Amino acid sequence: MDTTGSASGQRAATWAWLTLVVITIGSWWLSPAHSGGTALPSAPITAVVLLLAIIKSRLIIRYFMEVRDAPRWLRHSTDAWLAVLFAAIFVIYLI
Amino acid sequence: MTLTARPEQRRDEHVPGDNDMWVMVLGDMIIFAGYFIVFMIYRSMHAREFLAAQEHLDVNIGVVNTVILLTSSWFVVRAVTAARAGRSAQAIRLVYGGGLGGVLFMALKGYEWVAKIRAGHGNSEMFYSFYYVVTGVHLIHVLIGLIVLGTVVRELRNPGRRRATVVESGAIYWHMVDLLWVIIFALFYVMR
Amino acid sequence: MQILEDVQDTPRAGNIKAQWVSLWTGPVVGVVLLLAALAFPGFRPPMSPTMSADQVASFYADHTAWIRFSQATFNLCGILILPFFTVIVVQMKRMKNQSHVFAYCYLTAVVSGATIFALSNVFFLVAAFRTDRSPELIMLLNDLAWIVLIAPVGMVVSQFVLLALAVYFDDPTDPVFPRWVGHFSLFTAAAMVPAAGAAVFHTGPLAWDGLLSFWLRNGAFAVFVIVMFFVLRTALHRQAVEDRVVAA
Amino acid sequence: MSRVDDAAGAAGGEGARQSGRRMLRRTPDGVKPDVWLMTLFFPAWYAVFGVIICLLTRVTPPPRPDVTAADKVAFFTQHHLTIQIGFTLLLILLGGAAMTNGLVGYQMKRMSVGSVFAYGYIGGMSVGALPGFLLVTVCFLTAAFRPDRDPALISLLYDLGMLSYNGSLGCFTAAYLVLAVAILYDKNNVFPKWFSYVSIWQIITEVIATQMFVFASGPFSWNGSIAFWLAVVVFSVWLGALIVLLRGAARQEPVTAPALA
Repeated sequence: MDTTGSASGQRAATWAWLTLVVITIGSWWLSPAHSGGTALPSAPITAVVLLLAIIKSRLIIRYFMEVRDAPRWLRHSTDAWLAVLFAAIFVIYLI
Repeated sequence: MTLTARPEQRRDEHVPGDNDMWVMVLGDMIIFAGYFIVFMIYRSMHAREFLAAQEHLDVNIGVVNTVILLTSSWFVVRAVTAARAGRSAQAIRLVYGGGLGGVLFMALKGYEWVAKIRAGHGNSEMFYSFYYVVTGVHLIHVLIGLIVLGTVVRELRNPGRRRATVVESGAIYWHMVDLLWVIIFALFYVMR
Repeated sequence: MQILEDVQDTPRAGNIKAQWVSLWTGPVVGVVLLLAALAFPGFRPPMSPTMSADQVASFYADHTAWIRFSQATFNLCGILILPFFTVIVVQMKRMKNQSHVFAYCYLTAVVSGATIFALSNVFFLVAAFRTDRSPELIMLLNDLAWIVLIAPVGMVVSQFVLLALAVYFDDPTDPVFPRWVGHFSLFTAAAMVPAAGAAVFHTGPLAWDGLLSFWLRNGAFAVFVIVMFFVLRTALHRQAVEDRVVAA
Repeated sequence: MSRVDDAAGAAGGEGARQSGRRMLRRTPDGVKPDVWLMTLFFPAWYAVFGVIICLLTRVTPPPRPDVTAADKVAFFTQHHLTIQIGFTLLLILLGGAAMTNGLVGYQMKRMSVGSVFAYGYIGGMSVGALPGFLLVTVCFLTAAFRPDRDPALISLLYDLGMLSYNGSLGCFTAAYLVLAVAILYDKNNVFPKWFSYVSIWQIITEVIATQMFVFASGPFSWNGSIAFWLAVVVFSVWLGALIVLLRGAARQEPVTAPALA
């Protein structure tokens, strides 16, 4: 197996992990539990939360599951899953 | 995003793990998408009630659990790299690290459930009925994931086997557990 | 059956002996069940579905002891008929150049069928447990008991069909069972079918006390067990001779 | 099986195969006719079963759990005839469930892992036939038998029937579990590995179905979007895959393979 490729893949995965942790800790401030008992619905915050969730999901799929090196059908089907799911979530949220 | 792979880093396209595992993972992703969408439908029908219930979720535990699971996934990524490079002993240690993350996650989740039930948030509230079912099903996936990691360790221990596809397949399952949790975290803990 | 002295302790002799014992449980358990059936007041004649709730309740109040005795006997001994049917499974598995898929399907059906039978006497016994219950409830338990006892013929029907299929697919040059057993088995299956109507009809031959549902169904089943006892005895003897466990 | 049988099996085999052929002319070459017969029976039975439960007896899609006793009486009045026709048919055909499960058990016995999982599957499914199929049949027929019963009792039969039909979980969970494990350990490739994972989804849907004992309405009730409809989708995938895979497994087994011990 190509070890140098793996090493760089691992470095990319480590960056992905760092990004994921930073986003997660960042989401902490957005949560309704921090609103002092008066959380109000907020489409912008929800949009941001969902966007961050898409980024996190895609990082996990691409870098942890190594889909970025996978054949096209797999890359496209995982992306389609993300797109359909989050579009549905947001549309239902807005209705 | 700064993490796009440079073209020369791209190895030959290959399906990580085996196709059987991808049937499992993609199918499970679709099933969970079903849960999420049904959750959203009920949430939009009872938006205020759900938001009020959400405020009682302990986001600290949610964040810590997410970080635990992400870190355990990162261990497993490194385990796959080590296994590919033939460093089986290191790979086994890393898989154990990943498994430890899973155990910690389950323990914290159990604590969170008990705390919520003690605080009177039983499943008579619609939000919490979803919360218990979805996180419960996710917990079963964590448990299955721990069994999968166990088979990966067994594979790596046996010098005659150590097939890359088995290690990769196990890793992909474990990352799916992580992936689903990240979305649960966003929908149950953070969005409003 | 006299087992030859020099093979007395071999596994193949053990196999024959085990089947022999299981085969003989058939008539023994059969007699016990017949006595239980005769002791059950609700079979002399079979209780009518047209009885009113009060009539049913007073029936249970008047005959409590015999109902308890007979149905507890059914409860205790009903499933003891199972070893008899497992001999049929073992003989089906001796059929040559068959995959034995029928034997496994047959075994599945036997287990399910027996489980269903085991349920009915519990309803009878619960109805007789507190006869001061509201008559409506006693009638409900009585309906459930009778319907579960008579109507669910599916599992036994498929048993007989599977046995027939296995006989027809058997090697015609050296069959385990003679071919007429297949026809007989199909005939018995057909005799069972009308009893399913017991869950619908209150009067007539299809009601649970009727000619077809009660007498034909249970009669055909009893005849099948008796006939199969002799068929199995012959088949088992042939196996014993082939295996050189007994003298030819 | 005795030694004598094995010896005679090879000699008398052709005769049996011929008689089998006569039974089922259209068996593809190289496939055991008796196995093929059961393999064809499998989808046929589920088709009939589907017609019975969906069109005649109306238990799938399920009637609502959150209705009054009077509504339940009305349900039995409205569908009185079709319930009686459908469930009487099911009483006669119920054995088909045992035959289909026996076929799966047979294919599992061909796996390299030996018989233990096959017997586990047969055991789980045989027990499951009682709470899973029979109890609802008997409850609904008993309710339809005397429609003038106290509505509270009709309501009891309705709940008992629906909860046992949709909520008998353990027998099937056990069967799916041994099936999944058997496939993963099998080296004969009787079923592909992904089917094991599909069986694991089935277990998950059974876990979620526990909630239908808790909720009389909403997504987790016995007609709920998650506890019922998603589970039906997964079950359809499982069943459809099994129908196809059983054909493959039957074709894959050499016609000359010795019978299973």
